[in-house]
Amino acid sequence: MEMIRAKVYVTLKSGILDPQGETVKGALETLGFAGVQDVRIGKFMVITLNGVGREDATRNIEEMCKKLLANPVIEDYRFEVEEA
Amino acid sequence: MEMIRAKVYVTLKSGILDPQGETVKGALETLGFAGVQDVRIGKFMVITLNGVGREDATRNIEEMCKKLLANPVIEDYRFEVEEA
Amino acid sequence: MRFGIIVFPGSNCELDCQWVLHDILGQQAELIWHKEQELKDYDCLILPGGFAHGDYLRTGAIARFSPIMKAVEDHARRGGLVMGICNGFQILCEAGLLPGMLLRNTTLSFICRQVYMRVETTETPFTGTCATGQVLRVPINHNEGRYYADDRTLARLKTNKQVVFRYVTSAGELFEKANPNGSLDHVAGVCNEQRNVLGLMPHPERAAEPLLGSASGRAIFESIINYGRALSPASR
Amino acid sequence: MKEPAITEEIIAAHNLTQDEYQRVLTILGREPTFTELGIFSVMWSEHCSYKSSKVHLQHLPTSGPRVLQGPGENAGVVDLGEGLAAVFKMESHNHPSYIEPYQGAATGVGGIIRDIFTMGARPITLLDSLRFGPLTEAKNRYLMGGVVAGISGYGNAVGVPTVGGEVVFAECYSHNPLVNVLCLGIAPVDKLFFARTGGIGNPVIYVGAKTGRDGIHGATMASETFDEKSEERRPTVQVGDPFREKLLIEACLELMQSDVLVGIQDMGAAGLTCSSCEMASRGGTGVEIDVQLVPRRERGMSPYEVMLSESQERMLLVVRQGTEGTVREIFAKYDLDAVVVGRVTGDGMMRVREGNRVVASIPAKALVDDAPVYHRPLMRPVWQDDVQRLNLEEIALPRDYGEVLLRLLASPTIASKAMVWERYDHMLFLNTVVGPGSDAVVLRLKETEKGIALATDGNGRYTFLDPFTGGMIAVAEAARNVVASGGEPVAITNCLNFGDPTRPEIAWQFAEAVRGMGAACRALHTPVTGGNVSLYNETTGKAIFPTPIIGMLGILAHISHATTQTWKAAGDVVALLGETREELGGSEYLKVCHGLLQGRPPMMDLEMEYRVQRCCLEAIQAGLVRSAHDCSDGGLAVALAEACMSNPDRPIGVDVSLADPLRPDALLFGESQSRIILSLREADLDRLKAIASHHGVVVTPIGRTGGDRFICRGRGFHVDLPLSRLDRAWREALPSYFGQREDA
Ligand SMILES: Nc1ncnc2c1ncn2[C@@H]1O[C@H](COP(=O)(O)OP(=O)(O)O)[C@@H](O)[C@H]1O
Ligand SMILES: [Mg+2]
Repeated sequence: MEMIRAKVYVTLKSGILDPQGETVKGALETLGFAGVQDVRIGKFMVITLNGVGREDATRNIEEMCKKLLANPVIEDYRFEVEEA
Repeated sequence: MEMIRAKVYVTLKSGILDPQGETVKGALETLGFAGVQDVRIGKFMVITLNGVGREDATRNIEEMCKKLLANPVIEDYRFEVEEA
Repeated sequence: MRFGIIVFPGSNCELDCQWVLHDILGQQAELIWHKEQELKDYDCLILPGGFAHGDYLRTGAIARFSPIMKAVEDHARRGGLVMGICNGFQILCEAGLLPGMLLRNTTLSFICRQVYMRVETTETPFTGTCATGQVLRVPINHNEGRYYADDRTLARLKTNKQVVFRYVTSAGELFEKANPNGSLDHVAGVCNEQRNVLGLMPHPERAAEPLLGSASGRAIFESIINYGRALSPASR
Repeated sequence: MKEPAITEEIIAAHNLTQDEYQRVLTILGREPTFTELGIFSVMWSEHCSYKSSKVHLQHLPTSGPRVLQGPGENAGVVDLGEGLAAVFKMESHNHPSYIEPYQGAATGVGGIIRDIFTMGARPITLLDSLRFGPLTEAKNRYLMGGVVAGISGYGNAVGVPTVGGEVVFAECYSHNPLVNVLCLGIAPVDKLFFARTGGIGNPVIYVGAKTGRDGIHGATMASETFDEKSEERRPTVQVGDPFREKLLIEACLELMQSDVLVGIQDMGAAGLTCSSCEMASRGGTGVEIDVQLVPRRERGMSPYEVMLSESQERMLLVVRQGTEGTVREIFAKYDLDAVVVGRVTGDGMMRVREGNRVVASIPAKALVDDAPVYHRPLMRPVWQDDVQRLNLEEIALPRDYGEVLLRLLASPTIASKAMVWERYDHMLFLNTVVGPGSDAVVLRLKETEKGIALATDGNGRYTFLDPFTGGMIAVAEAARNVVASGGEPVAITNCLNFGDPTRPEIAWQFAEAVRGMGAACRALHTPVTGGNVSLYNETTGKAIFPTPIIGMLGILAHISHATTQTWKAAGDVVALLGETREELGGSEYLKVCHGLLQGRPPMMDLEMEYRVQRCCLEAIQAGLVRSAHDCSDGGLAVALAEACMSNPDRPIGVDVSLADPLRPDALLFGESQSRIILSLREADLDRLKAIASHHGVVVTPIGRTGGDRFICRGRGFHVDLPLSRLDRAWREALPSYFGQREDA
């Protein structure tokens, strides 16, 4: 069975304050970058699975996100599964 | 001029220990997920630009990454620019 | 001696450094807001601990662009003394004034407690009155204190004796359990090649009075003062 | 934007009863607008109005020679002498911490800090008093991990050290953890600030973070019990920004140095609504706010949302006319917004406009003062007698007392909390003379010879078994901890965590516990300067233990009186102040070893308590005492073991003989009150005896320090264990639950 690579994107739900993003936005402006409207900072995780079929992998990753990788109270998640 | 959305991915250079990734891997195993080979955790930033053309935006984002968003000693970056 | 203490937004150890330098050791010590562009002629600049810009993005990443940093670099280039403590160390690394980087503790948690560090070289203005191998009991207080440098950099640091402090046991041994945050080679503090810029994660200002549990961090401030006195014996 | 019409459903969704709605109609003389309804509902929520608790709280003693400000302001103020004042208060953030432990705890820390610097004080210390369900459940580990990380993340970054606190575990907190945080600040006595409006025409200035839709109706949420639906309320979670708050502290303290500020109030629960109308009602004026001027983070917010938002890190200022520029300049230094959003008016109305349109117009004084007050029916629970019944003859004596001691030391409530406090910066500001790990925290007051001591305490199990006694003991134990550390107890703040007050048994628990607290505060001369009430701590009809938490402030006449609980040298005499009775009711021992939550809590004789405390303090001040430790959870044996181990760099053993003719388990593990263990030089023993006899207190030499074993013998028992075994049990217990991190 092949290796599977999943890319998981975890982002703050819209409307939830992102102090880090706000601060980075301010820093970019101070550095002279014009037109920065918004910065939101989330997580990008790369998970490598071995010996799991693509379908199982997809189901597993979904469950991992729900259980552990994202905090459903304040975060959304999205992921892609590909053969590595 | 349109709105531009840039997605920036910042990851730890390979070879640099990622204790958070390791811990998540361990936690996933404890939760009973089989076949987890590796977990690496990086950052996913979404930057919205306004009033900047696509080409300028690309140049700007590149520069933001070099200057601020990633530290070349420990991190790699990659980004995509799209119309929002 | 004249000390200048740089205050970034989110710094929080500036008053403690001032207390030790001024009230305990009787030196001049002024606070300097990070938006200043020029520095008076200070003998030694301190970048204190804290959370500049909330530690957002990466520790020290935003602070290195503060207006004052240009003047700090000039001061260092001219051979002036600069000491970064904790967050100050992180800022100096981001600014490229010191080699390497500080990453998240391997424990993945913030740690505030006493540790022991060993003086690895006395050939710096910051350790001149210490003995090589002397063990200091000084607290750490950080989330990102794991020192990292690539192999080439680390080799160079060793050749040049730029590793100034290492985490050790109370008896001075390099045991794994004495390394609180997973630092490469137990590194607790390094200096630049010219030896006038020091960064360290432990807080010597928190170990300057017996009433608070340890006075062994004083040796670092006293070394600086001693160095200054030796440079210009008449004026000090 | 059109506001919804007021229907029965909408009124009910705002948690206003029919009677309360009638009251609104009377005050307004018409139907409220939607925004007005929102304003009434948050102002009249339990959290803001204290409508169920007021009638009981008013019996607490609130004045004394050192009290400069009692309850009613943002925080209490105590005179420390030398021109300095201590400003302190405790707040709960229980419900938000259950929903999102990290952010709930973090914003709790942020909120209480604002209460302190609002009054002109620099916040210098935090203490956190936490209650969780058993760590054997993953959910409780997740909650504890998140809460501790949140306090650490916010407190450290905002630059206020967390120097002490407590963590206690019991089943009843499983679905309802308690997160109570105390903050203390120091201010010059002549530079205190209050929530006032001053003269008509004064500008009202909004400073700090922008407003988003955060926590809308958080204040009403905190006054509801949990049910399955709570999960759906999640999107209102507020996120804390300690960096912004740090800037806000510095900017506000800098502004207070100048002469422009008339009044200041933080925006906490009920945000802009509460801060503006409370300032107006205290100032006896009106206030007018234009929501269009309020800095916003999100698009399309309605006046209702702006007024009710609980976005963090915001303050409302009233300044002298013409000084707006000074304010703007100071806040610009810190890159913070400072925007004039309204002005003080003379008509006594709280008026909210959106541009030219008036969306709310309410008499400010009536909104605050005419809030409903309830005399809820009280009833002693029918099961109270049952739980108090305890026949010691039915309790089998343990076979191995050493084994019991090890089990108690490993019980999470008693075990070392180093794993928690090492995550908190507890040294910042160089004041921490006695840090976490002793009876109370001691901070020096720089530039004086004095110190202050602080402790938090509150035993929910005792209060459950007997609320009156539980209330007394909470105060007495907090005071005893302060005394054992060398401080003279002077005043308290408190957090009262209880269930649903509309249930007569809960209302009775509340009334009794407050009565007990009041009695103890009078007897010990420690008036109440403020506090916080958190009701509706229950999930699906099951209430937590009634849990009053006391934050006790003490003063050390000289910092050299600072005393810790650990032995200082081998060969010292160990002496017990006070007497041990055959009391096991409500003990940790009964719970851990017999699975029993039963009996009456240990009895509390306030007069004897006071004498023991005076005796201990006098002995400390006379320089006789090398260590002092009060006996609480786990009794004498646990207290002795802690005195051996709690300095990790220097464990010292003990050899003790106990002669009392009691059941060995009661003697070793019973939790009789009013006892303190002292160690002293042999040569000082006679002087200690003289002081004790002067105070009418029994002092019993029971053994000596030294060696590397814990030896404790008496009739029918002989415990002899190497310290290393005790130490391992005690130190490794908490970390062992967190071996595998689940909160990454
Ligand atoms: N959450 C916490 N934060 C900081 N310190 C804590 C915390 N929990 C416990 N401590 C510290 O641990 C020590 C022991 O706590 P505790 O068992 O409650 O003491 P005691 O039995 O004297 O009341 C105290 O010094 C207290 O300050
Ligand atoms: Mg106690």
